[in-house]
Amino acid sequence: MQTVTREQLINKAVALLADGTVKCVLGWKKGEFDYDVTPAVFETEEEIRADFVWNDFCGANFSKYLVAKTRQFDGKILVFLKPCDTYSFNQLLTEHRFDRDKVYAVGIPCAGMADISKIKEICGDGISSIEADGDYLSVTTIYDDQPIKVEIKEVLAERCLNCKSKKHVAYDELLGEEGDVIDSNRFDEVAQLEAMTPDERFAFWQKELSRCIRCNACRDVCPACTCEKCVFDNPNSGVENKSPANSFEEKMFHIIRAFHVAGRCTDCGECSRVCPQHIPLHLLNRKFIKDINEFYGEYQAGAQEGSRAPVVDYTTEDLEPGEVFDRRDTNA
Amino acid sequence: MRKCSLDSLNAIFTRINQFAKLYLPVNGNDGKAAYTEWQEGLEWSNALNTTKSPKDFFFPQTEDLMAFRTSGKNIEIIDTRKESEDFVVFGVRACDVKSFEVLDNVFLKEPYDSYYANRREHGIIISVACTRPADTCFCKTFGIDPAKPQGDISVWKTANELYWQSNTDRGAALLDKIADLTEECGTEAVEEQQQQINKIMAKLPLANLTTDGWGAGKTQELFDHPKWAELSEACLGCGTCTFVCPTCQCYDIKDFNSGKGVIRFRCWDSCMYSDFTKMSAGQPRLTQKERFRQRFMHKLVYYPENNNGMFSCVGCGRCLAKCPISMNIAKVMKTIGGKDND
Amino acid sequence: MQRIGVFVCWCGSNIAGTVDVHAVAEALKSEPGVVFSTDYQYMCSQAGQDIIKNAIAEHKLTGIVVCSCSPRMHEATFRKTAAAAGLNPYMVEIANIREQCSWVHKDMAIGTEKAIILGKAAVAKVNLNAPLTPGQTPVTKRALVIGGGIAGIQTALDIADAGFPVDIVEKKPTIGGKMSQLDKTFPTLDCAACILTPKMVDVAQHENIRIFSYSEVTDVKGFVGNFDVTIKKNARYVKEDVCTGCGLCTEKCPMKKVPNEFNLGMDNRRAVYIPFAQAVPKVATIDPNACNMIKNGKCGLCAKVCTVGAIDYTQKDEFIQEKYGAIVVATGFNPISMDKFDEFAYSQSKDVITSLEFERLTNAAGPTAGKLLRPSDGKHPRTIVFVQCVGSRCDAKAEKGKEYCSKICCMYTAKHAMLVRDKYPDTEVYVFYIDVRTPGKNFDEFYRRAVEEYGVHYVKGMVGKVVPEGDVLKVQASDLLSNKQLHIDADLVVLAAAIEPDKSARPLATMLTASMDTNDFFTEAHPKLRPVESPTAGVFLSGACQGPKDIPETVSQAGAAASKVIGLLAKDKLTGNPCIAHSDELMCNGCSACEKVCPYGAITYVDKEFRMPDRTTVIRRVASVNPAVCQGCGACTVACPSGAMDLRGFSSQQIMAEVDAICK
Amino acid sequence: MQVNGYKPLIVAFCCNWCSYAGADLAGNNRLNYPADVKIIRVPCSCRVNPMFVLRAFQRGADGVIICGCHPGDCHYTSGNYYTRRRMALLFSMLDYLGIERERTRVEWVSAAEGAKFAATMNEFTETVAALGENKRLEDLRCKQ
Repeated sequence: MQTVTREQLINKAVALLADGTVKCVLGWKKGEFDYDVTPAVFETEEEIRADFVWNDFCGANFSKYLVAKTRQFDGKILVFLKPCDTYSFNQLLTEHRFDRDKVYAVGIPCAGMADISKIKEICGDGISSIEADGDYLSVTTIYDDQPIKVEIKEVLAERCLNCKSKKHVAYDELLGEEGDVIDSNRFDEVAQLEAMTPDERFAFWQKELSRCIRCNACRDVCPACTCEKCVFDNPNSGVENKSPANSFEEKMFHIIRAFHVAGRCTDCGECSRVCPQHIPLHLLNRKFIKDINEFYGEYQAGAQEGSRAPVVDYTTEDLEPGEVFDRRDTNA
Repeated sequence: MRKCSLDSLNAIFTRINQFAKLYLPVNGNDGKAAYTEWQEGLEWSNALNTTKSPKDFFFPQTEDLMAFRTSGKNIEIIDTRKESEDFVVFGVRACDVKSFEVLDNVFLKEPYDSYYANRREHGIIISVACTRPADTCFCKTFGIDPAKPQGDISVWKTANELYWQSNTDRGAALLDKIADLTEECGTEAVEEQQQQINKIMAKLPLANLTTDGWGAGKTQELFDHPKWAELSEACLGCGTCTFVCPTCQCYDIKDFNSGKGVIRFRCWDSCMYSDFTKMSAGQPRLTQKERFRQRFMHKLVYYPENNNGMFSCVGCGRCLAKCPISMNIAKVMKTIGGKDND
Repeated sequence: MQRIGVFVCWCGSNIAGTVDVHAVAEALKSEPGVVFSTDYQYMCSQAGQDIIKNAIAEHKLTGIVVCSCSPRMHEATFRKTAAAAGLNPYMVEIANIREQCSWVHKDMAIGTEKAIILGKAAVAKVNLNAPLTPGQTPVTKRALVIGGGIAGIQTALDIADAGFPVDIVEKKPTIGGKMSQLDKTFPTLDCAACILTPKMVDVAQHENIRIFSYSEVTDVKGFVGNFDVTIKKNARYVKEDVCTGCGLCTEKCPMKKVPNEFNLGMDNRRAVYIPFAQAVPKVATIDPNACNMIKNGKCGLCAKVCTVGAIDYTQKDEFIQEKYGAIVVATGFNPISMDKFDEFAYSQSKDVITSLEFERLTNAAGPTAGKLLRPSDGKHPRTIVFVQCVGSRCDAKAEKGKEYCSKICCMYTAKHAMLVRDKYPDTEVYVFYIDVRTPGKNFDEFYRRAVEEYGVHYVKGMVGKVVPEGDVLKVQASDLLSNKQLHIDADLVVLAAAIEPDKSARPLATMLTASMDTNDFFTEAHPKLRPVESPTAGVFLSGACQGPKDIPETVSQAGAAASKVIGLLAKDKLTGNPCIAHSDELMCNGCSACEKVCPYGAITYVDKEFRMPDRTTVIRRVASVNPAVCQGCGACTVACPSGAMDLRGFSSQQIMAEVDAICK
Repeated sequence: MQVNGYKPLIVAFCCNWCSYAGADLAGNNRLNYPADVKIIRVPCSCRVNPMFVLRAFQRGADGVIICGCHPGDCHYTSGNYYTRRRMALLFSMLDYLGIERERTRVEWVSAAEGAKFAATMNEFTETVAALGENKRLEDLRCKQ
């Protein structure tokens, strides 16, 4: 259950608009159904009172929008940030991607976000409404007479099941209670893959990545992918490519994308959330995070503004590329 | 009309597979349905829709057009077209069947697309009625009846049986080939199901969505509508909506230099991309608002203008389910279209 | 589209012996862009270069590929050839078909096939080359010499004599280095002090030379012609410009038991000291680790006795920033530690000493005033055993000592043996050796005199063990020539310890971005052709920091380094390397990844106004590369995710074109 | 080098200052290694972008080796330290995707180590030849 209410957020937004602290508000807007929440910019109290929502489907991470929106608007933007969003926020600041002075960040606690596809697996298609009910969601469908009770923790998004932190690492103001960094099991799945044979791993990824349709949703939603122009879109880069023409191109895109965000990826999980083909893309990014932690010491991108990512750093005692495997083989 | 028991489905698939490749929705390792080449042991998915539409069969995401083999300074042109053999696509929903008509209007008119046509000629479509439409479905808005899906053969699935009806000669010929595995039957069960479906359709959240305010001749009125900016505000500019869409038909032609030669291929393009239709003078649609507008104006205004009022949306609901920021054609139609939508 | 000429060199039979050069020229003719292709016996010869020049003119070539020896050999040559014919020199690419093809493959068919592929890669690259123009930077006309031993002194004097200002940074309180500790020098047996100290005085008095003694280099930034150096002047607690070097304080200081490092700890000095009588600068230094006043605030005697008020207990380390055009490394050597050579009982007996300690024992200014006395009991040694190659020419697997020959030990040991026999004819002198190496003018004659005239016993063989027993040292050794075990009761054992680069060299190399070999000797730009230059432009090498060498060799190298420096400082402007990084501002998003990996600090950020596609303007932070500072390593190009950063001459497209051509 | 009639293709990226010179020295000393090894000169090993490595595999390479100065000896001070991190991560990722780890390697070869260069190339080519053709990162379009 979300601990701050929609009303609290609305009141905060309205107050900050009214006293002139901010020019506009980046928030979640209600959709056609109860679960299709859209990020939106609100400029008036009226709009906010009518359409602003805060529920278990407000997964979208607004940090990346700040890059464009701070350029677009004069004056401050109010942005609501869940704990995981604040890591992206810091990382973008580290990379000088927006002007901190143009943002008023309000941290809000998050109890985890629901994954609608998991709800549909339980309740089937044909959902006509979803209402929060304590730790449960009450799901009404056109096929069932009675609403179906679904425990929220059963339908949490993958990234929320493996939540790394309930603590906000950046904000101007905090609503509700501050949480802690969590000792999550987020690397377990990576470790499981590592424990497989190379043939099994190859088969696993071949199958997963073969579904890629190169819609670029993973990249375009990624708060670390803020290049003015992606190398895969740039005809002069030599690697431009628009389609997953074959298994090489599929791998090339995802390996290079993961490499480009290595040390910068905060593990916000947006890539996997938005993938229309349910490819577990976070497992690529998390592999780099796990390796970085193991090879070069614990590092959480975005935990601290201005920190130096391990890929742009070194020590004279670093392990050799060949030792990577010796090390894992002896650990295994 | 003919019927068979669901138990005999495996035998029928085996039979079809003897004379043509058979594709049907099968649940993949992500638990989601995708069209898969049939082989013994695979099971037809109950899922309403596949993530990727069956337009792939006729208009694949990547398709080689020709190749040039280079050796030193010499170039040889190679025809990469392959004679297609007949194939059968089973389990296509009414909306997706309709999408082929939308694509036909584009590819089979002049300039005639022989690549597409070739595939279309060899593809036999077996559609299936939707007994459990989803909240995201709105095919009715475009006059599609999910209880009466078209295609070469229509199929209705009941608790224990499958009912077959051919709509074309090709369909009839195929039914002949499995005649010994099916039996002649009446239409009562199917009619009953159709009524059921119609009842469900009326209960869908988008049951009342209409195309009011959209259609041919609306360009002037809608082009500068003030709501475009707001609607496109959060658009990431990814290609998800266009790539899962069964009717999106834009493509880019690219050259791949393999070192030994050049392969000229086409691949899906998306009007959401900043390099879409980019020319030497630049990109005609400079901002995401304009690119976003293009997609919906095309589907709901320009296409109908060129195709006797036919819309190029079939209400399959894929974009509603897949858009990373949950912006979609239903929201656009309601916000900008006629007041009846409220 | 380029118009490319291909020139395949036979290199006599060096290439043509294993590569069918006609076939290579023929095959490359049909590559895209190639309009001319030929082969010739010696492309680097005048006639060969003329072929290139004529072809450039005749075929209006826009780029050339020379299939020849390594670009490290003749890239510069062919660039000059191209330039002479009016072609931009960076439109030249070399396909290395000698060192990396004909010399490593024996089969003609294989060699030819590979040569063609390497040629194709070079053609593919040159198709993407663009003319490059090097930038120019001014030269700071001042040199820095790091190290004030004989190498540094000679280099500084030569540069200063040519009219350029020079600073010497010496970490010890005085310049002079190891040579100032020596007694006589081989093979002439003239006294080291007699020839060194006048040079030290010259340095002190030279109007173009400044000495920073008791100082260290702590930071080096910049690049050839424009180094920014930070020098840390350690607090010596004595005002250098006030002290007259009278030495009164050094006599009155009550702290008498400080080991005297100048005499290698064989006697003591005071807490305030002047290392030796001829020190330059001749000023006192207070050892803060020994001085009671500095440690506990009690004493202050030296300040009381100093007649000029030079003592300053509050002095702090001082940091000096200076600009230099060139830097000479002359950090010298040290004998290795004898810790790992317990078999010689160095740590057990005072009478087992190193050769440098022996130098001090025989030096008139040393702890015994030049009398050869045993350190343990002050008696005259009657039997002396010299052991050569202690720690030199060791097996790598032994994990002690050095693999290399320390070069100077044979000669100084002969000198020591000869001097002992000369002064004390009643002394038996044994020298144990693996080989006696005496290549040098008058060196072998010198050694033979030691054997033939002075009766030194040279024994081929190694000493296995030295065991102190009572007041004798039991030496067990083998005589390899007579194949006998020897047992000698010696009074003194002298170990010719291997020499190694000074410990300060490694951190200095890092600061200078100069490369070192595995033994921490500085690497030359070329072992034969550029022996006094480091691969890092503007950094030069003088003396033993580059490898073991004796005084005459050091002095000649010092002079050579000086002449290179003079050549550099004589230029008003330097022409840079145009193969450097550059950032595409339209692609750059100002994330700072490139700046973080740049070893030279060549990347800065500027806020620039950009017109956006929607015709609005935004101000964006973008990277900017300083072309004078960038050295072209390319670290930034990979750190940059957007590909905004690329490297001229080695662009991503060029490298990928090479990959493609090779993998065809 | 041939194993069962199959000749591997090895792309070696060599830094200009150490490894390329080391390769030259191998030539000077007439030390043999297979002609399957093709060297691409880069200013520093840190110039090698992971994209180049994948590109080589795409275009038909069976093994990719990156050679640079020994750690601490980089002509540019720190370039090879970045190479070391980047390639450790890249190779680990390739392995994670099930691509044979033996196909990629980083080796430090100084200008003085001609013998090491030749030995490394002999050994690497042998290893790659034993693996057979690169199938897992191939692009069939480049093999037609």
